Parts: sequence; structure tokens; C-alpha cells
Amino acid sequence: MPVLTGKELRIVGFLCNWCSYGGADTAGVGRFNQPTDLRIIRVPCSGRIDPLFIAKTLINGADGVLVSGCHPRDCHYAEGNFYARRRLEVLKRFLPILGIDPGRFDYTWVSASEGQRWQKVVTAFTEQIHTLGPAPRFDAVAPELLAKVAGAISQGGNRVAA
Amino acid sequence: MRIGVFVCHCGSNIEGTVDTAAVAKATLEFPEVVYATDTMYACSEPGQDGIIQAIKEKNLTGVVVASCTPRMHEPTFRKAVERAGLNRFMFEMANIREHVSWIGKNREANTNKSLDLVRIAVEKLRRDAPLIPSKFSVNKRVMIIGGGVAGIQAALDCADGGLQVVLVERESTIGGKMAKLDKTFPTVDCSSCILGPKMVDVAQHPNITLHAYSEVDSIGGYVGNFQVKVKKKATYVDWELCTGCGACIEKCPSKKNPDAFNEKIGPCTSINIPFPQAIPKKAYIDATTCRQFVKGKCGVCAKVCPTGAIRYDMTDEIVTEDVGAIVAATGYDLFDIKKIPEYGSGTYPDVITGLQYERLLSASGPTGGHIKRPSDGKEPKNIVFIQCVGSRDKSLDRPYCSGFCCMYTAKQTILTKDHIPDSQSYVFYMDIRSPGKMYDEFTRRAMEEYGARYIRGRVAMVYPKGDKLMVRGADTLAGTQVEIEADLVVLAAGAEAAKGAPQLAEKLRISYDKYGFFMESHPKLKPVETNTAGVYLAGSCQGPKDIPQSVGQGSAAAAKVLALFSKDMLESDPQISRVDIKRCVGCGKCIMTCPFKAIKEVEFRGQKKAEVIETVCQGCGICTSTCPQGAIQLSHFTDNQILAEVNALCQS
Amino acid sequence: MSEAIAYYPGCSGLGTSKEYDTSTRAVCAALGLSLVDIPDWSCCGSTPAHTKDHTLSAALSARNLQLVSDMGLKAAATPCPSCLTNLRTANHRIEGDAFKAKVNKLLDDPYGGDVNAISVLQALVETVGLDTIASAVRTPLKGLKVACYYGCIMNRPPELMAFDDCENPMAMDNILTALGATVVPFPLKVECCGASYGIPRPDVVAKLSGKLLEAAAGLDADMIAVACPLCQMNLDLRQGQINRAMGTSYRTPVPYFTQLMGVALNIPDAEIGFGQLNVDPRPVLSKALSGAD
Amino acid sequence: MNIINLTRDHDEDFVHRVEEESGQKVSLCYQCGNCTAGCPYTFAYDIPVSQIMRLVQMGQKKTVLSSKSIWLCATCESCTTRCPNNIDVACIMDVLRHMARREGLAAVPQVKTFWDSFLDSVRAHGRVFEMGLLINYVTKTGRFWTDMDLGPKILPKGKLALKPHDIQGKEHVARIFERFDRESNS
Amino acid sequence: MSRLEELKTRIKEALPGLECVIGWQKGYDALHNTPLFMRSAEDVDKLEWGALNVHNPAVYLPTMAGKKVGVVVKGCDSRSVVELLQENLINRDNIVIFAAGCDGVVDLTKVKAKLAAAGTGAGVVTAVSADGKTVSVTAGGKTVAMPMAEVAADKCLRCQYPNAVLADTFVGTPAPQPTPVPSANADLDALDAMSVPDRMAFWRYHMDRCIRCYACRNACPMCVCRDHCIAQSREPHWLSQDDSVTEKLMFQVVHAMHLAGRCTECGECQRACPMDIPVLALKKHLNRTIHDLFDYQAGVDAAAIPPLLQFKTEEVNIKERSW
Repeated sequence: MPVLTGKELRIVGFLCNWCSYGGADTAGVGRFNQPTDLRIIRVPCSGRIDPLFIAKTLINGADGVLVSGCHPRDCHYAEGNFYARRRLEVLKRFLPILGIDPGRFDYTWVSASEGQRWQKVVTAFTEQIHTLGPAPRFDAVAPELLAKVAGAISQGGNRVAA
Repeated sequence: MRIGVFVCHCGSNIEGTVDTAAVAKATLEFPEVVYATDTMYACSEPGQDGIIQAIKEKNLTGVVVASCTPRMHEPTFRKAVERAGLNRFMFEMANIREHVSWIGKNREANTNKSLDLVRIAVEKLRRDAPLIPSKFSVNKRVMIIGGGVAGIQAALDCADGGLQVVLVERESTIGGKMAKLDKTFPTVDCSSCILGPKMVDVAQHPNITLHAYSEVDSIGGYVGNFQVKVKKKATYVDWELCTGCGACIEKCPSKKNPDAFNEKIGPCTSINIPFPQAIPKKAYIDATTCRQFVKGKCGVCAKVCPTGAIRYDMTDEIVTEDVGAIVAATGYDLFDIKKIPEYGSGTYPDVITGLQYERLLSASGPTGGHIKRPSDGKEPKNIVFIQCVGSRDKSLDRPYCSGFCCMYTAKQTILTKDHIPDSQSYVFYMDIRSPGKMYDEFTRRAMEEYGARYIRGRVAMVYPKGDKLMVRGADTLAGTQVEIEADLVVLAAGAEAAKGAPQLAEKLRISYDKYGFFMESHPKLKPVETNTAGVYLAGSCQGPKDIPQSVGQGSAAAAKVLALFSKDMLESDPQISRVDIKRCVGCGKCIMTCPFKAIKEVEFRGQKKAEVIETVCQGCGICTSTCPQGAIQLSHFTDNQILAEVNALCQS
Repeated sequence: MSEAIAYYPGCSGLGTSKEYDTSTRAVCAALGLSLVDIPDWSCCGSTPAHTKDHTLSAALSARNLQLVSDMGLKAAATPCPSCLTNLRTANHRIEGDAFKAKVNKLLDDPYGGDVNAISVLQALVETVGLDTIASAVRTPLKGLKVACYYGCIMNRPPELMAFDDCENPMAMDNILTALGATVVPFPLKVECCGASYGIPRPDVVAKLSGKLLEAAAGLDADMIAVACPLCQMNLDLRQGQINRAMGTSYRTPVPYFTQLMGVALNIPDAEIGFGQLNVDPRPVLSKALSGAD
Repeated sequence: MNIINLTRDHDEDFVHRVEEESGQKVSLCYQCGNCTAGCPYTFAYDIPVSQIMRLVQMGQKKTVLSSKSIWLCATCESCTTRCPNNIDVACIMDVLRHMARREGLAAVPQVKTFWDSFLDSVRAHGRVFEMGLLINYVTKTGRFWTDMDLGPKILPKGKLALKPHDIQGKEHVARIFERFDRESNS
Repeated sequence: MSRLEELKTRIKEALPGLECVIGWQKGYDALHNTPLFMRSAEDVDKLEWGALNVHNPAVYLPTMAGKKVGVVVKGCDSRSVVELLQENLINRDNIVIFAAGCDGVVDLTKVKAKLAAAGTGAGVVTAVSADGKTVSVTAGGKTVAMPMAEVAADKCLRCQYPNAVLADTFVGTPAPQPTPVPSANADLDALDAMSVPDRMAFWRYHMDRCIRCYACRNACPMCVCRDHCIAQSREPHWLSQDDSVTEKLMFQVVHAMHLAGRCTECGECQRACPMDIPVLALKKHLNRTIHDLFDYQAGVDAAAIPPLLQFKTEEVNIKERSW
């Protein structure tokens, strides 16, 4: 069963177990209503999140990816989110050159006590993805667009776009 | 693999908005799922029995339970599958309560999402491998950080239970805030009479090592084997020699320093013992005021000390304590009342905190137990108490209730009447919070028997008029503005996290909330545990607490430590990283980034390779996402497992 | 010399608070603070406008801010706290795009939101500086005991006004201290005087301003220094009405702080304009100053 | 005293309108009374400001909009500054006045008349003409004794101009009012 | 003495203590130089120096770990050596670096395009001469003179390090640093100018052409995983063998992200690509990001820690997004 067609978009979350997954739990315990699109993958630490997981998820057709870890200085493993911050920021800036809207990926910090903040983050991010709409896919680029770009490329030689 | 899926109703908690039967039925389409059912309460005894029975009858080799958060019941179900003969790691959970049924009411969307979450759990489970924990020894010593009543209780209970205890206290004496109180509610017991004997017990207990005037510098290691560096701050007095005779205090020429123990409403000497019942009863020098340090000459204390204990050249010293568990009991600090300038604290000496008022009431305080107002030493007749100063106030980022102020204010009005029979107390309050045995009766007594006038409303401003303080507030029940000409204004300053609490939390690798209070593992079921194994909490460091609650938590934390130490060997969590030696190129990037120094370089057939130290690895997985060739994989969270989850979501 | 600041005197500066305007101009000129008149400025709308509608109120203010922008200046200073509040509130609300659009719909020339509004008091403290003021003093106000009264909206609400302490402001106290005067710790510094209710509800003003006169007298203050035309009018011009209503007999001078600065800086009497006040401060002033010698 | 039937008489739309126009959330108020405690005008109010807040929470539109208090608030910002829940109470009082005007209510008519006279003066001259304002107010209210005693004190000082200082761009200002009237009527 | 002759002399002197020295020699025709592994004095005599030494010899160093070897480097090659040292992949004690100033190398694709334009595209090149300003190529009996500026590799047009950043033996006079020309960044500029959807189409177009030969990876001196590249492993199983655009693009992303903070922009990936896919642009983009975020450049300081293997508790250039 896919996402609810026309209502939901495919949003994947990577959450560290100690803070953000707990924050999402806290939001649940507090019955803070949230959009239903997000599917959460639990990992021990934001430092475990290889940016390539996110790239893979987006290239394979997800409409959005949200990563959340412990606030800087509060990492359960002391340093994981510091590494994550650098790597995720690099990825965030890399995505647009691939043709992926950078708004489809975001990372943030939510602690286990911040149920309301989690609700806010999920709601805002889901809204952001809905504003962007379903993600265009590499394997389904419109023929006209492909022809236009291919034309430009052949003008300038393969290595240069136009 | 033969996978069984159990979808929990959790009564109506899940079933109310998720069609659990439909989820169970649909999972039968997933690869390797051979059995699926919905169940009323998976965690209940019949629920667990059902899982065990299914494992046996259907020859299941792996189990998925879709229910609440794994942070709640993962250990429960792991034990259950283990009872059925499976390795406990051949189990996955899908969180369809906190992450689904409780956050939305759309049954179709929730059912659909639940199925997706089971799908990824199945995909992960298909790539799970049995993991066997290894055992390691436990150092059965415990460190208690903080010597207030919670820490004292934890220390005594652990020591009585036969453990070696290291108690670390930031001040020169233990006792904490309770030692400063005059009486306690609702029994009006003398605070130092009930705390004093416990403090003496600490000093005399053969199992307790006390580091007073000391702070935790750094913490390394892990449950069972922590190494804590403790900074023993220089007291400039050799405590081996000091007998606490007080000759130095008598002769010290620097007498006008604000006395921290008396909340700065009385003076003290630069060399000082905070109060007569101090434990340890040893003098220390405040180098910021001592003339020997400030002016470079004096030396009076050194001259008069009968044992020659004064050491002006003393420096801070670091000692390392190896312990197996740590209890944080660092208490609270008071809200800084200067942050509310309209109450005039800091400007008008007769606007004081409740704790300062305790010192005025206390026989060991600066006024010898006579209530004299700070400005002119006069006995006040009209005393106004203002509640919720730095509590329940969003504008000051202190939205929480400090819990105990209502009660101590009621106590203070009673004591005021006892001290000054012709006095009149006024209490501005918003709500009276008195849920405790004999608590509400106590506040009623303050009004009914002692005539305290309670006014429901806040105070807008306090300003001087002659030698009085005009207190302008509201009586919201009467719907009017009220003014009181007060002689003394006592502010019930709220509790906030102790100074340095976030820094200590970072050293302990535990979480804290936005106010700096430490996070417990579960708000209901694990109130004294943290998410870091071997680290426990007691008292107000977790949130404001009164004395009985703090004492109860001290004992509770001690019980947790005793239970932990009841085994000689602990099992390490086998969810750790492992190196595929064939793939490792020995670049050492994992070694460079591991926060725990849990990876070392080894030689293998003449080539450099990485190797994980099993008991040190904490399972964060930074190494796995750092290694470009994926040679080091975090068990139970391998690349393949996360990729399978990603693929399942992208393909579905 | 510091960068020029546009000067917005406010309507009362042409009438009931003429002496505030003239003394402000003279003092700023003496201290090298260049105030440039805004050509053809109009009324900010004051209290009546915001009690009627927030968009209208912001538009009346924004017209003037845009005039400042047209002058190529980035900041405007006004002596009047009521004008200041309106100008700053307009700026604050205009940060919201929807509100800005509504305001600009009312204006001939749309306002971009790029002009800061501050009080003359703030400019004196922050742009000129207390040290400069102190070194410019020719006649120290030694022996003069002053209660500094800021009025209710000079510093409130703090998020909007973003200057000095909202409960215990000190800017004027610090200036008067720099002039050599003694300031008394006046606890009702920010209590309201009755504002514009002098005409429709004089009873209200009598009670509130009466309390202020009483507090100042209780502290043995020789005079009350003010920074607001409305406060000045209530405390000074209506002092007789207050005395009648409250059964008191105060004769407390209520000069603008700029007038006292004028005395200290030896500004000509005509520009100080003590003669324009109801209770002439000069007798008390000369008594205090001579007593100190 | 009236009994309020909360099932019937709670005007939720009123609550929403107040929240929308003021940008404030009235449910934040927990009735501590700090606004009333600090309000210099409490003595003159018929309903203390904290109870105005309570009545807004309760959706009591008529009681609130016919109160005198909303016309006696001077926007001194004491309530806003000290509210422990960061509610801009003064702004809510402003909004309540706006709503009362729209409902044709003004429980203290002379205050409204004074403010209207002020705005008329601004509309006519671009700036306030103080003398004209006073005359206008006196004419409208018939309160001929208003500040008669001050005349001898102030007139000799030459502070009250007898003729307005019209500004050159007074028609700009007038157009602001005209457009405002058009917008609010459309 | 020319740079080449001096290099030969110095290498011959050092050779007895070394397993071999890596450099360049003439290839199958006059245009194509190929790697040379010098083990004897005769081998050394084959050494070439000049505009046709397009390969980066540093690529061979990690495979020779444990042996004491020499390597001849251009400025850009030396950065790869430094980066390998930074990452502990080779041992400084085992490497002897020979270097000389580099006046730039040609881009064979550009040369071939010029030949094609002159009507002599096919066939074997019989002679090449270069004087720093002009390259003259003889093929099919016809000599085509090409201005060096028009056939130089893009990386040479923006070269910051014409002289080795680290060398044991540096011969001759250092080469001057060329003034960067705007066209040196034409690839990235063009991508920057495109809309995001156009970029997707751009990569879709190129990935359709990718034959997944991994030449880009194999030529990369920083791709030290070699046989254990996750593109071809099942444990972990990052990529399937499916010949789809997404899998092929994912490989390029893996390559680029694994090089983030490590890539020295030697350009070998793109040079090696038989399909002329502009894969270097991805790495250049990441390098720009790394520079913006961490003020860092790979392969210039052997003691520096690559930025993604370290952190600061307060990151000056990373702004937290507010939610």
C-alpha cells in the first residue's frame, strides 16, 4: 500500500533514538496532532546517518527527507551530531546541483522533551513538501525538457551545458 | 526466515484509529512473513504468551510487534522472544502508537501508515543477525554528585547496602538547601535537627569518602567502569590538620564579606566554617576576599591556628575516582529576583527571598532567630509574601510551577506569627498548590488559625514610601486593586536548575530540558534513571521537589544502584560496531572520529586494520557512516538494514 | 560630529510645549548633535488615531517616516514619547507585509520601512554621550535635587521601545547627574500621569498626577524633570486643579530636562523658556544653586 | 447580578475577532491580575482590566464593548509590560475600542468626542490645532467650563496659537483619512 | 639543463634506494603519454616532462603502500600525494617526491576537437611539439597549430599550484602561476545558471550515456577502496547492478560525497571518462561548499584533518534553520 494518493507525499525521517525519536514519542504522548505523511526510521545517533542514505532516498523517489538529532552539545554519544551537522549541511548544499530542490531535505535538532517542537517541525516540513509537490523523478524527466537540455548540451560539447 | 507479526490494539489506544486486523492481514503479503495477528495488549501476560506460543507453534525465527514506542517496551518483548528460544535481537518493533494513533485521527491514513512502519520493521528484521552480549566486570563503587538531602540519602542507603560511596560536594559542607531552612512543613520540625544526624552519619560512615569543596571535572568510561576526575578546589587549609576549633574565624580581620550560607544577608569572615553543624567541620579561605590574597599581607589565621593547618600556597588538585555508577543529585538554585525590577529587589534591602527569610527565622542565622528587617534592623509588623516570583511566568521563560513555594510560604506565615504575635502576614498567590499528605490542611491552618491574609492576585510593583514599602497588587476575587504598606516583602523566588547543570549533564552524557533540569528515562516509570546506563538522578536536579520527594528519590536511586551492583558481571550491549577485516584499508578514519576511543589500530598480516574494543563501543555508528568502503558496520543498524528500510519506503 | 538626524518636534512643540522644542534645539546644537527639520511634517495621530484604527495610525506616522527617507536620512528623533511610540509602533507593525500593504494603500507615497525612530533623550545619551555632556557643562547644577519622571511610554513596552530599563529607566537621571544635579530615587518614574484625559476626565489626572507630586515632595525633590509634553502639562499647568481636587498646595516646578540642560550649558534664557512654564523654576533653581556654593 | 449561561451566551466569534485583530491569544491569560494590579486607571474603571480579559475569554461581547474601561485606558503599557504571559493587553484594549466604535458604542462619550475632535483637527490642518481642538470639543460636548481656569495661565504665554499652523501637504493627510474612510466602508 | 634532464639525473641518483619511481613515457602515439615505472637507469631515460603528462601518478601510491617508492609530480599531482598523507593512506617515510614547475597539460578532448575541426580527426598522431604558447600536432601528414590557451586542461587554466606543494626534490625554476580565465569554470558556471529542474534533466541526459565502466573511479587517486568500493559490494549493498539512471547517478553521488573535503580537483575522473561526462563538476561544487563552510582546501597541508572528519562545537558558517 503506497502513500495515500493525492493526500500524502512520501516523507522519510531519520531520527536519533535518544533525543528526536523520544521527542516524537513525547509529541505522541501529548497527543500533538501531526500530518500523517512522515515515516520514521530510527537510528541510534544522527552521526549514524550517512548523507548517502538521504541522497539515496531522494534519488529513489521520496518527496522529502527530514533528519533530526539531539541539540548540539546534548548528543548522547557526545559528538555524533557535530559530525552530522557538517555532513548534512554539505549534502543540503549539494542537492540542488543534482537537480533536487534543497527544500526537500532539512535537518534539525529536537530533544526528547520537545514534543511540541517536534509537532511544529513535522507540520512545517510537511507543509513545505506539499508546497513543493510530488518530487520530479530522474527516471521520468519530461521528454520536452530532456530534449531542450540535450540540445543545449550538444551546442556546447558534452562537458559544458550551454 | 519465518517472521511473525503482532499488531497491538493497546486497548483502544491504537485500535481507536488504526484498523489493526487489516494491518495484520496485509503484512502476510510481505516477504518471509508467515504469521500475523492482531492482539489486545501485546505487552500483557496473555499477549506475551501469545507471542511465545506462536513462535513455538509456527516455528517463527523472527518477530515484529507493532505497538508502542520501542523506547518503552523493546526490552519487554526482547525478553519474551528470548523465553521462546529466539535470540533477543531477532525482534523489531513498529511504533504505531506514539507515532501514529496518538497524533492523528484519520483511520485510513493511520492504518496505511502503520502498515508502512511494519513493512520497514520486517525489512530490517530480515537482515537482523543474532547478537550475543559479552560480559564485563563491574566496579562496585558509586559516586554521588551533590550533598544535599537527596544525595545524602542516596549515599547513606548505598553505604548501608555495603557499597563504597564517593560523595562529591561543591560547597565546603554538605547539607544543601535543607541545611539553610529553619523549620520544615507541614510538621514544623526543626530542619537542622532532622538533617544534622544524617550529615553526621555521612561523616562517620566507613564506606563513604567525602570530597567537599570539590567539583566533577570530567567523566570517562561507561556503566560499571567510569573514571571520574574530581577537582578538589584549594581550601588553603590542610583539612587533615584542621580541627574546626574556629580560632581562625574569631581572629580573621576581614569580617564584612557577604555570607553565602546566610544568603548574603549577614556578614562572614574570609576564613570560615559556614555553620556550626557543618560536615566536614573544616575551615576554608575565600581567596577573593582574604587579605593575604587580595593585599598580599595578613597571615593572621596562620599565626593563630593551633595545628598550623593554614596553607596559602595550596592549589586545586585533581583526583581520579573509579566507580561503576553515578548518581546526580545536584539540586536547584533560586531564580534571581533582580530580574523583576518592579519588585525592587536589589534596590530596596527589605525585599528579600524566601530562603533569606529562612535565615532570618533560623536561630543559627545572622539575627539569631529574631526577625529583623535588613534595612534598619526593626521588627516588621506587616509582612507581604509574593508567590510565583520567577515561576509560572512565560515572560521570564519560567513557565513551570516550582512546587514547594506555596507550602514554605504558609509555613513562614505561621512562623512569623509565632515570632511576632502582633504581626500581620499577607500572601499574594495565584493558586495554592498543596497536594501532599497534610499539606492542604497546613495551608488552611495558616489562614484559619494564624490569620494570614491570602490575596488572590499578583503584585505589579513595590515602591518605598517613607520607611514603608508600598505593595500594589490586585485582588482578582474582589476585582480590585489593593495596596499594602509593608515593612518587609518576601518573594517566593522560584526554583531553577543549579548553576552548571547543563555542563554536568554534558559530562554525564545525559539529556536536560530547556531549563537545565536533567531528563529522566521515563517520566512515569523510570523517574530516577537516565538514558545513560549507570547514571541515576535524585532530587531537584530533575525538577523542583520538596524534601520528602527528594529523600524518596535518593533512596530510589540507591536501590537502582544496589540492583545494578547485585551482579558481578554486566552484559555489554552487543549492538556495537564490527570490522570486516577484508574490506578495511587501515586508513584510521573510524579511529579518528570515534568519540569513545573504542577503535584501535592492529596489524593483520603486515597490514594496518581497525579493531573495535567491544566493551568500550557504545554503538553510535559514527564510524559506520564515516568508513567509505563500509568496512565497519554497526550491528543491528547496518547499512544494509537502513538501506532496506529506505528501499521499502521508496518502493511502496 | 555625528551623522545628522531628522527632527520631528510633534504638534505640541509648536504650541503647549514650545519651550521643550526651543530648549531641545538649543541644547542639541550646543552639543554638536545635528537635527534637521523634516519639511512639512504632519501629525503622527497620537493616541486618538490608534484608539480608532491601527492602519490609520500607522499611515499618519508612516507619512512622516517616508519624508525622512526622502531626505536621505536613516533616523528621526523626537522629543515627544507619544509621537515616538506611534512612529515605532508603525515601524514594528509594518514589518508584516500584509499590514504594510494596507498602510501603503492609504498613502500618496508608499513607505519602505527603513527609517528608525528614537527619542531625543536616547540620541543625547547614545549619540552625544554622557561624557560629552559632562564636559560641556558651564554652570553645574550643584545642590539641585531633581526627581526624574519619564512617563509611562518612554520605555514601554520594552520590546518595542528598545531603550533603557522599562521599570527603572536611568537615561535622564544619568544626564542630570552629569550636569551636577542630585537625582532622587523616584519610584514612580514610569507611572502614568493621566495622559490625555486632562480635558475629558480631569478627575483622573488629578488623582494620578497628584500621586506623582506627592511622591516627589516626599523625597524632598526641588523639582520634577520631565521628557513628555503631556506629562509636563498635567503636572505643571494643571497643578492648581490637582491642588484643588486633592486638597494640597504644591508649587513644584516641572521643567523639561532639556531646559535644565540649557541652564547647565549656559544657553540664553529665551531659548530655555522657563517663563513659559506655569510654576517658574527659576526661584527654586537659583536658591538651590546658590545654597551649594 | 446577571447569570451568564455559558452554553448559550459564549460568543466564540467575538473571541476569534479579538484574537485576529490584536494578534494576541486570549487563552494565555490565567487571571493572575497583574494587569489590574499595575493599571493606574483601575480606580476609574467600571470593570478592571483583568476582568475585561476574563470576559473576552468568556465571549461576553456586549458587556465588554459597553464597558467604560475600554474608553478610559490610556495605553500606558503597564499591563503589556508586566504580563507574565506576554499578552499585549493594551493592544487588546485598543482593539476593543475599535470594535466598540464599529458597534456604535462609546460608554464614555466625552473621551470619544475628544479623540474625534483631535483627528478632525489633524484631518483639517495636517497637524493638531490645539485651540481649535479645545473649541471643537467644548462645542460638541457642551462642557463650557472645560479648563476655563487654565486660560489666564496659558494665554498670556503665547503658547496657544489662535490660528492653525496648516501644513502645505495637508491635503496629503486629508487623503489618508479619505482613503481610510473608503477602505473601512468597503 | 632542462627540467627533464635534471629530473632524470636526480632520479637516477635516488633510484638505488627505491623500489621504483613513477613518471610518464611516450605512449602508443606522439599525443598519448602513459605512466612509466622506473626501476633502472634505462627506464629513467624514457621519462617525459611537459604538456602531455596528463595522468596523475599519485593514483598508484596507495597500492604500493609498504614499499619505498618515488613519484614524479606536477603541482596538481602533489596535492593528491599530500591528501593521501593526510589520510594516513601512505607513509611519508616511504615516499620520495620529485617535482618540477608545470606549465600546464593539454586536454586531449580539446586537442581532438581541434584536429577534427581541421579535418584530421582520425588516425595516429605522428608528432607533437609544444613551446608553452602553442601546441603543434601532426596527424595524417598535416600539422595543426593550436594555441595552448585553447587546448589546455580546464584545471590548468585555474591552476593555483603550478609548483608542487610538497617535494623532496624540486628541479629547475618554479613555474609562474597562470592568471585564471573565466572559461576555466565554464562547467560549473553553466550548471549554476541552470534551473533546478534543468539540472535534473542535465544529469538524466548524461547518466543515460554512462556505461558504468568505473573509469572515473579507477583514475581517482583518492578512491582507495579499490576492490571494496561499495558500488560493487553486497555487504553493504548500496547499489544494484540495474542499469538505470538512478543507480548510475547514485554512484556519481557516492563518488562525489566520498570525496567531499578530500578531492584535490586533479580532474582525472573526467579525463578518464570515455563518454566525456562532466563528472568533475559535482566535485568542484562540493569543494566550493567545503571552502565556503570550513575555509578549507584539500591536499595542501599534510598535517590538516579533513573537515568532515572533525567538527567545531560552534560552526561559524552553518546557520541553524529556525522552525
